[in-house]
Amino acid sequence: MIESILYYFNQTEVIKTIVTLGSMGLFFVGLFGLLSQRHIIKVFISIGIMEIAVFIFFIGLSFQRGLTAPMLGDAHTTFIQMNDPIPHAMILTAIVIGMAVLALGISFAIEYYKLTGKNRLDEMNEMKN
Amino acid sequence: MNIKRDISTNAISSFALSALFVLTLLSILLQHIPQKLSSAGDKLLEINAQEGVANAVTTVVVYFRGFDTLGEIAVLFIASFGIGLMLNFQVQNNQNKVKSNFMLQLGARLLFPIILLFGVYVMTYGHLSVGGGFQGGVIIASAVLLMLVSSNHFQLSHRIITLLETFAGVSYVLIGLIGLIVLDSFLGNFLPHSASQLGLLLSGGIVPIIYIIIGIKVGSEMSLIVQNMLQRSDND
Amino acid sequence: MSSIYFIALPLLFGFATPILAKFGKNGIAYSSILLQVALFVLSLQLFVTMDRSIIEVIAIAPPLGIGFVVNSISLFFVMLFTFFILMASLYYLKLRKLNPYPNEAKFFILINMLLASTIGLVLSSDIFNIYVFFEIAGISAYILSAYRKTPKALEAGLKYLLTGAVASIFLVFAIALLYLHLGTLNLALISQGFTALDSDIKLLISLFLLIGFGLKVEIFPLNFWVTDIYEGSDAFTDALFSAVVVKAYLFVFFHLLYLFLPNKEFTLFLLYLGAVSMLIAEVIALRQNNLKRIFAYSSLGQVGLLFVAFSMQDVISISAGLYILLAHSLAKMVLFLSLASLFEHYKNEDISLLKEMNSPFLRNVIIISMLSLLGIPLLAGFVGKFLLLKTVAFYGLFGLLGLLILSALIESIYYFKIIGLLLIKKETKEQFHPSTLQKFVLLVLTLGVIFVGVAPFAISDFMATSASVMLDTQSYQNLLLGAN
Amino acid sequence: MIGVIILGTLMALIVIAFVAVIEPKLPDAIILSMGIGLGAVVLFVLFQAPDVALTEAVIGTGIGSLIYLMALKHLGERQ
Repeated sequence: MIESILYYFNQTEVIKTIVTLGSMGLFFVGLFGLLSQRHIIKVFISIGIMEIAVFIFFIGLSFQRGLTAPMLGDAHTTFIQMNDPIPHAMILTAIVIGMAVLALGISFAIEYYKLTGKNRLDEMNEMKN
Repeated sequence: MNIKRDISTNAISSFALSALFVLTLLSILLQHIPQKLSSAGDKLLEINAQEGVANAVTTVVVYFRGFDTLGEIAVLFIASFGIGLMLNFQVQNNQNKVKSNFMLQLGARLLFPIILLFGVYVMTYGHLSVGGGFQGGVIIASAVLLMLVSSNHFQLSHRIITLLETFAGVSYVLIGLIGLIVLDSFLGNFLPHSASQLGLLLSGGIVPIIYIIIGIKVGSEMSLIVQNMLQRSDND
Repeated sequence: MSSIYFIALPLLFGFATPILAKFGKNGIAYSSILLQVALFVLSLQLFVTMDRSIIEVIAIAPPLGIGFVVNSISLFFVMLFTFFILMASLYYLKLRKLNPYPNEAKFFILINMLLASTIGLVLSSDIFNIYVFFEIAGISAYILSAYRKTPKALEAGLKYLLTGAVASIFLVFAIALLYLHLGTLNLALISQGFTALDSDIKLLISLFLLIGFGLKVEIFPLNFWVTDIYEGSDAFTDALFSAVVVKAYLFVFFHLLYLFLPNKEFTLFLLYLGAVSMLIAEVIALRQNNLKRIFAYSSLGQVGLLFVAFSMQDVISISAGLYILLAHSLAKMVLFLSLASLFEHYKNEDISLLKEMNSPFLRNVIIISMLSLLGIPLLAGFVGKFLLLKTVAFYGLFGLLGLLILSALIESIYYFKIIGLLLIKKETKEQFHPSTLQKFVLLVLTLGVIFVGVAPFAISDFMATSASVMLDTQSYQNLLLGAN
Repeated sequence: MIGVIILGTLMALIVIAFVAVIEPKLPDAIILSMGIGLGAVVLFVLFQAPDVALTEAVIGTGIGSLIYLMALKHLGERQ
């Protein structure tokens, strides 16, 4: 019984369905947070959740069961039967860029708070109308 | 009472909106789950051995798609000085800083060289195993963070960091330009490299050199970000 | 000469600036100008010597690696961006005497990064590379708009950054879907494989690209934040945003759209989106009092017009779009740069400034560029608008024609209001004269407006070639894939 | 086996993320968001992407949490 359940979940198709459902669930949570939360830290957390959801979606769907990580090791001496390295490289780039943008945004928010004492998006109304 | 009802209507409407959006998304995505197809990455894996780099992700990041990485370095560079510009850094007086106790200082001082060594290891072995310049650079920055938090007098020399940063950035672009002149392709691998060197520390031509340069750049910029964030004066 | 220098040299300059800054501020300013002059000359030289489209290889050949495509349309934008950034830097040389940016070396780094990234966006033929340049241009723009560190500027920067972060998530999502379904990042291969995809996925990818780029190119309904950013930032930065950054994003969006178009209905949707966007922007602009805000709404209107022009997918309408783009960039550059001087001198950003100011030269260039934006004959704006309306009428889209004419009428109401205010007899006798260099820059730009208006046939061949190159996706694919 | 672990991790991630988003106390929300990063690291390891996992652990979770904590220190806990 348990073995058949485990076997069912190990099929590549089922794993891909799970990843799609799960990452989109995470994306939903991030989007909900972005629309409903107004505190600046919460907004950044929500954006981070959306980002991570897209990363998991991409890496998870490009993953093939039975293939190894794209690097040589003790057991693998040729570049065959390996996972696609391009998604890994892309997500690596995207993670670093996302962090840079987050740090910059937080530094804007800190300076803005020091000047005006506002830390919520709906309070920001320095402009007219 | 009124405000509370406003918040909950807002929450419900945004919940419904995002649920609608994501359900539409799911209904399309679940019908079209991508199948395994021969992608550009597989072709890159086939020619990867020629570069003599054991970690295929490193080859892709530093060489095949090296231009993206140059752009990424530029993003970090801009973000780092943008943060420096925003939280304009002043050497603050240490009066209102909590004095950390002896054990913390001793532990931090003991751990600092070990973390530093680990960072350098991750950086230099990026072409052979997991890791590389980005990860190694950030590990070095975390060692700096430990010292900044624990020690009362530790202060990064602004001049040395600037020098390192400039050196790394300029030499990255210059290596690319040498490739343009020698091989007629920007960032071309002009140093000797072959499949027979696979797994050696000195292998892969320009790949490990560029990854170490990236490590220096990322390490110095992350350290600056960390220092700026920690030492933003609280008084105003 | 290679087109890589357009990216490599500004990056090199940017990376080296922290050390160069030790030798003094003027050195940085002049060497930055020198670099931009060199790049502009290089782009002219490329333009003169170019006889066919070429491809530049980076690291390895295109289907697997990244390549730059140099053809007449991308070269048009390269020349445009280097020219405008050079003009802005020259103008800033005098502006900094009055009110320099703090920590000036960093300001010059940002200008050069903006140059490198917008050129990279236009030249690159790899979709992930486009994402990286998208982010560099974005981050430079966020910092530029928050540079003054006043509450307004910081709020503008923060809003810009938040929308930009959301835009980049959707862009990464679109790229991930493209890679998962087609297994490639190369634009030519994506373009070939895209037609075979299921229509739902095609629509989803195009929608994500529209959200990602739409948040950047200021199209309705994703432009709710734009005017705040124009108001919060300096007028000088607004000139760069309006003339360079938005134009780069706009070109890349339509370049991608032509290469992988989901279906005919999507372009029709974009067509009406553009027209509605223009109408709404012009209606709201009527009620504004802040000058930067008024011109921001006018920029939104022009972006709507450009959407209409580029969505038609016809050689004449695309060349009309290129004329509008050129005329709008020239005019907005003149407007925002002269406003930057006026704001510094009179310390007033309201519409009442126009009554107060007394500067014949600035008044004249402002009036000329506004008349050009309106589409008065013999000025640059007329050519594009005329060609566009002709094409719309040719295709029998009379509803669209009505919308465009209605918004042009509304636009003329507030433009003539502003021109009327400018022509009032001034009370103050004391005249404000910008410096010679500033006059020179504004004069060059205004002469550009007049030249394009009087002699559009001088560049019409080039515009038509560019438009047909932009529309001809087949030869783009052949160029990219044949190189291997 | 791997399928069940992925399923469990994703479900836990969604719950943690939801709590992190609606949690009114900011310090708790930040700690939970670090948990999301760690869960993503586990998933990346399962997906045979060790490089991405290391990057997410070091950059996303490490420096990211530092930035959030600094934001908390300067922006105040008032919701």
